[in-house]
Amino acid sequence: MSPKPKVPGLISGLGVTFKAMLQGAVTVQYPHEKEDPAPRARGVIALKEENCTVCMLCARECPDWCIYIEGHKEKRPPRREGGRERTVSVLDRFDIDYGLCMYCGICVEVCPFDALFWSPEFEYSEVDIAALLHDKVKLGEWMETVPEPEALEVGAEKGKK
Amino acid sequence: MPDDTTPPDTDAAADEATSGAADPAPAGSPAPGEVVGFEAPVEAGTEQSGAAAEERAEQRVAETDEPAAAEAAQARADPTGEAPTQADEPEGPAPLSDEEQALLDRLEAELGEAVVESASAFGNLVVRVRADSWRRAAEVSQAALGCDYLSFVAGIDWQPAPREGGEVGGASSAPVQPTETTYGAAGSAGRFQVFAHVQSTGRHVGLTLKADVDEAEPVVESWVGVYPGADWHERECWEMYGFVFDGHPNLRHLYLPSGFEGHPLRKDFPLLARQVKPWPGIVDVESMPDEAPPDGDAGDGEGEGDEVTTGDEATAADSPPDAPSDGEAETGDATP
Amino acid sequence: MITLAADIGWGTVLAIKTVIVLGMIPVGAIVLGYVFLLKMMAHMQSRLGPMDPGGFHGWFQLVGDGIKFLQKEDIMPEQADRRVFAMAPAVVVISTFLVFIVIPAGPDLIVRDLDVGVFYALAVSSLSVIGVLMAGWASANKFALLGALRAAAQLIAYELPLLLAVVGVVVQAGTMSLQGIVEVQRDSAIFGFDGLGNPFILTQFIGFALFLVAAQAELTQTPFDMPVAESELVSGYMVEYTGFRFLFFFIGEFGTAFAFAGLAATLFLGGWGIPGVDSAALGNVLGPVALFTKLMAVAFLMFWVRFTYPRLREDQLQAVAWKYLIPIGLANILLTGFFKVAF
Amino acid sequence: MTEPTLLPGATPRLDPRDMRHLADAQVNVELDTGDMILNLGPQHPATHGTLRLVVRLDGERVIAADPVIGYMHRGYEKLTEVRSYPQITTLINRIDWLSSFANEVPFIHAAEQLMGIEAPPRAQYIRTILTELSRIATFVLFLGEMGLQVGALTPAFYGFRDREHVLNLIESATGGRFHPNFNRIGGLKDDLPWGWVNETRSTMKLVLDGCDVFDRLVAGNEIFEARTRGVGIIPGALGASYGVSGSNLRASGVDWDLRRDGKPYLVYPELDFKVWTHPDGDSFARYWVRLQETRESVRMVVQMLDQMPEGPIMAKVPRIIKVPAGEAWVETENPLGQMGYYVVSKGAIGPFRVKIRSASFSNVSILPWLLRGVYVPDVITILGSLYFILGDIDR
Repeated sequence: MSPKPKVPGLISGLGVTFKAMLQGAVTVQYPHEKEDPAPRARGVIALKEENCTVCMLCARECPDWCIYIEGHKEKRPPRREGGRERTVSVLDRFDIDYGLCMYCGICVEVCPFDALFWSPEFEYSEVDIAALLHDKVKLGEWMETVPEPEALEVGAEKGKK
Repeated sequence: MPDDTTPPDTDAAADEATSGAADPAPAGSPAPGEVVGFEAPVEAGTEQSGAAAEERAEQRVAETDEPAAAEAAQARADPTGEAPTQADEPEGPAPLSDEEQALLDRLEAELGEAVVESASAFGNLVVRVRADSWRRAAEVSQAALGCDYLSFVAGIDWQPAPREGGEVGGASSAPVQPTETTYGAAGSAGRFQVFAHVQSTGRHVGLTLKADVDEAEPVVESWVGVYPGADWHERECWEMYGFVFDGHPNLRHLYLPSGFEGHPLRKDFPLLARQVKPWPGIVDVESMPDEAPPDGDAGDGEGEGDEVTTGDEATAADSPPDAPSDGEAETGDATP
Repeated sequence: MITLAADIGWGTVLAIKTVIVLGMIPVGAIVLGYVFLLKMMAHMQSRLGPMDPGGFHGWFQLVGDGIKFLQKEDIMPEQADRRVFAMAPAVVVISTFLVFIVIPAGPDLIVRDLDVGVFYALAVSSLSVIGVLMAGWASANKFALLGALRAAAQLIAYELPLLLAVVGVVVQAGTMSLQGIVEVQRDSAIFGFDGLGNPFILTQFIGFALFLVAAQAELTQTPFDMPVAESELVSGYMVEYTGFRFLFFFIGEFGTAFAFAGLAATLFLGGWGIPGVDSAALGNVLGPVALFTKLMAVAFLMFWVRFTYPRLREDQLQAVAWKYLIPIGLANILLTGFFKVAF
Repeated sequence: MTEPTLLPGATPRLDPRDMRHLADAQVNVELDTGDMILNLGPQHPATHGTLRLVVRLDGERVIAADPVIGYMHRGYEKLTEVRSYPQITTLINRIDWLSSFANEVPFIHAAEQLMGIEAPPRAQYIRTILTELSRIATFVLFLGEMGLQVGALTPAFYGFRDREHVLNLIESATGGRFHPNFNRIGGLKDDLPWGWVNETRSTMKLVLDGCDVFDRLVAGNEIFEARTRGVGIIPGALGASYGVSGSNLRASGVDWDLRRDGKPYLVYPELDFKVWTHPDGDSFARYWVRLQETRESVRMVVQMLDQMPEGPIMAKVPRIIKVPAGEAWVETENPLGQMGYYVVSKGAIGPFRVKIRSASFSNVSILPWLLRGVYVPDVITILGSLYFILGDIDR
C-alpha cells in the first residue's frame, strides 16, 4: 500500500515501538502534577443563593430527581416607604445529591433566575456516598470556582444564548 | 396559556437554495438498470435523490388542545418546484413524493388490496398492510422493491398510559400525554401494531410497513424466513409486547431474565422506579405568614412555565401538585 | 576457590553456592520484570510506568508486589484437585532453579560444571511443561484447561528447535560444558584477529535467531503467548492461582526468562568471558558484570518483540515450529558441520 | 426450582441437548456429550461490556455460539415515555457511549422535523464537526483495541493517547467528554469557545500521524494479517439481511453510506468525501475500512473548519417545546453503524413512543451464523473486528 519499498511489517513495527520509547511520555503524574479541566467542563453545580426564588423548576426538570428544595415565605419591608409589604420566599434547604446526578445540566439551563452555575471542579470524591449530598452551604462554596464566561469563537453571534 | 408562537416560516427561496445546492453527486448512484422496477424515468435517478431532500413549507403547529387526529398536518413542497402550498387543510394526507408514489404503486401492484392505507411521514413512506399478508409484504419488499436491508421490526401500543402515580394522585415530572387514543401515520385498527422498516442498499430507498395486531390474540407472521436478521427483533418484540410470532424458530427471552412475568413496553405496565420514591418536585406549601390557609394554586407559582400548569388544560382533572398527600412529604422528606 | 574448599569442606561450598543461586533467581526475576515489563513497556507505550513506590522511579514496585502476593489469601477452587493444585507451581519453579546450576558467571562462579551442561540445561527446562499441565488440570476451570493444553502442545513443539539451535554451538565449540564453550569463545580467533574472541553469534547467527524465537515460545511470550492469552483465557493455566502460589508462577516466568537470556548470552555472546582477560581473579570479578550486560541485551530483544507483536494462533504457531524452525535448525547443523570440517 | 410458567406462544422445553435452550439460565446443565460448553462473558475482556457468549466447543473449534444479551438492558424505550425532549437527549447519549454526540443527532433531527424547524447553518456545521470528531474518537480507540484483541499490547495505548486529544476538544466545546448533551431542538446549547478551531486543526494532524503509526504497527504486521485475513467473512447480501450496517457492511463490499446515499442530513451534502469499501468482508477488511474512514473523517473536519459560516447557533424556538403530533423516522451514519429513531409524538412535551434502532444490536445478531466452525482465538478476533458496544446492543 505504501509507495516506498514495503519494509516488512514486523521490522517497521519494532521501529515504531522503539521510536515511541525514546519519545517522552504523555501521561501526567496526577497527584503531583494536575491538568486543569476545560473552563466549560461540567464538574460540579454551584448555587448562588441570592438569585434563588424557590421556584422549584430545577427540581421538577431534573431527570434523576436528585435536587431537594424546601423554602418558606417571609415578609420584607417595602422597597419604597409607603409601598406594599413584599412577601419573599426564602430558601431553607437546597441539596443536590451528586450520587444520583448525571451532570446533564438541565437544572442550570432551566433556572429562570441564573442561580445555578457550572464549575469545572472535580475533586470532591467522598468515602461515604451519603456525603455526596451537598447542602446549600457547600454549593455556595463552589461559587468561587465558577470561571468567567469565556470569549466565543470568531464568527459566533455575540450574546445569542 | 403559552403563547402560540408559530415557528419561523422558512421561505421557499431558502428551501430552493438548500435543495438545489444539496444535490449530491452520489459516487455510487443507483445503477440505472435497477431503477427499471419503478415507472420513474431513468434520468430521474439523480433528481430522485434531490426530491428526497427535505423541503418543507410552513409548518402549522397543531392545536395543543385537540391533537391532530390522523395525519401529520404538514404540507410538502412539490418536487417540481412550484411554490409550496401555503394553506394546508388540517386533515388532508401529505402528498406522496414522486419516488414514494412509485414505491407505493409497485407495492399495490404486488399486494393488491392487502395494502390498507398509506401515508408519508416526512419523506418516509408508511404503508399499513393487512395482518394476514404481513410476511407476503416482506417478500414483496425484498424481491420486487429490492429492499435487501432490514432496519428493524418493533411493536407499538397506541393506548395512552394511565396517569403516572395512579389515581392516588401525587404529581410527577412525566409529560402529560393526551388521554384519548389516537393513531399515527396510516392509522391503526386496534391498540397494538407491529411495524418494520426496510431499505434498499442499492437504490437508497426505504419504507416502513405496519400491520395491526389483534389485542385478544396477538399473533403475527414471523419475518425470519425472509430476513434472518428479524430473529432478535421479533424475540424482543415478543417479550416486550406479547406479540407471538408464529414461524419464529426459537421464541425466548432476549433482554429479560427467563422468569420475567408481563410485557414491559405495554403502556399499562407500571414503571416501578417512579412509584418507590416521592417526586422531589412536589411543591411543599406553607401558609403565607399570618394569612389564611394556602390557595389552591401551585406554591409560589410564578415559575409559570413549568409543565404542571400548562398540563392542566389538557386534562381537566389534573390533580394540582399540592394535594394533601404532600403534607407529610414536607416533613418526612426522603433523603436517600 | 579450590583451597577454600579444602579447609571448609566441599559440601559447604556447594551449599553456599546453592544458596546464592536460589537467592539470585527471585532477584533476577524482579530486576528483569522491573526493567522490562514495567519501565521499558511503559516508555514504549508513551507512559512513565511506576514512579512513586520506592522513591526513585518506583524500583520498589515489584518487591512490593511480591510482599502483596505473600499476604494475599490463598484460594483453592472447590472442585480443585488439592494436592496437584498445590504442587504445580513448585514443579514449574524447580525447573527454573535447576537450569541455573550450569550457568557460569566466572571461572569459578559456577555451581557444578557438568560436562554435559547444555544437554542438562535444556532437558531440565522442559520440566515446566508438567507443572503447567498439572496447574491447568487441577484448577477445574475450563479456561485453565484450554490454556494448559495449548501450553503443552506449544512447549513440546518448541523443544526441538531450541535443541537444534544449540547443537550448532556444541558442534563448533566441541564441548557441551558451558565453561568450555565460554573459554572457546574467549580464546579462539576469527581468521587470526582475536581482539574480540569468537562469540558464536557471528558464526552461528542462524542458531542465535532460532534460539531466540524458540526461547520466546518456551517462555510463552508474545507472539507465542496463546497459553496465557489475556484477551481470551484471561491468564491461561494461572487463572485460579492467588497469593504466594501465583508469586511462584510469576518468579517461574521471569526466572525462566532470566535463565534463557543467561543461556543465550553464554552460548552465543561468550558468557562471562571478556576477550584478553585470562586471570582467574579478574575473571571472577568482571565475569558476572559481563554476563549481566550480555544477558540484559538479549532480554531486551526478547521483551521488545513481546511488546510489539500480536499473537499467532496455535495452529499457525505449530506450523511455524514444524515447517520452518526445525528445517532451518537442521540446515544450520549441516552448515556448521561442513565449516567445522573445512576449516 | 419451580418450572417458570410458559408465556403464551413460548415453545415448550425440548430435549435439553438441543443447543438453543442452553443459554436459558435454569437449563444450563452440563451435557453428557463430548463437547465442552464455555461461557465467554458476561465478565470477559474480549466482550466490550457484558455480552455473554455461550459457546459449544469440540476441542478448540466452535460448534455453535449463542450470544446472551440483556445484562445491561436499561429499558430506554420505556424511560422515554415518561420524559420530556431535553431529558431524553441526556439519556440517549448513553446508548453508544463511545460516540455519544452522534446518538443525539438523529433524535434531535426527528424532533426538529416534526416541528418543522431547521437549525441555522452554523449550528449544522458544528453538529457535523462534533459528529465526525466522535467518529474519530471511536475509530481511533478501535484501531488500538483491535491490536489488543489479537494480542499486541502497545497499539491500545496509542489509541487511547490520540483519543484523549479528541476528547479534550469535545469537552472544551460541549463541557462533557463522554456525555456532551450539547444538542437542543433547533440548534445547540452554546457556541464554540475561543481558539477552538486552531486547536482542532493541530489535533487533526496528530490523529493523522496516529493513523500512520497504526498502519505500520498493526495493519502492516504480517502476524496481524495472518490472524485476521479470511477470518469471519460476512457476505454483503447476508449482512444486509441481518441488518449489519456501517463499516462492517462496507467491509463486505456494499457501497452504502447514509451520509452520502440516505436522506441528506447535517452538512454532508456540501462536503466531498470518499466512501471506503473493501471486497473481502473479513476481519482485516473491517480494520482496514475503519482505518481509512478515520483518515477520511479527519479530512472532512478540516474541510468543515474552513467552510464554517458565521451566524446564530439557535433557531427561534418557543420556550416550552410542544412537538406537534406525528411520526418521524430519522437515521444517521453513526460510527458503529446505522442508528435511527422512530419518534411518535402526540403533541405533548414528551414523545409518546421512541423506537431506538441501534447499530450494534443487528451487527451482533449475525454472530450465531458467523462463529460456526471457528477457532476460539478467532472468536475473539471476530468479536473485536465487529466493534460493538453493549450499551448499543442492550439499550
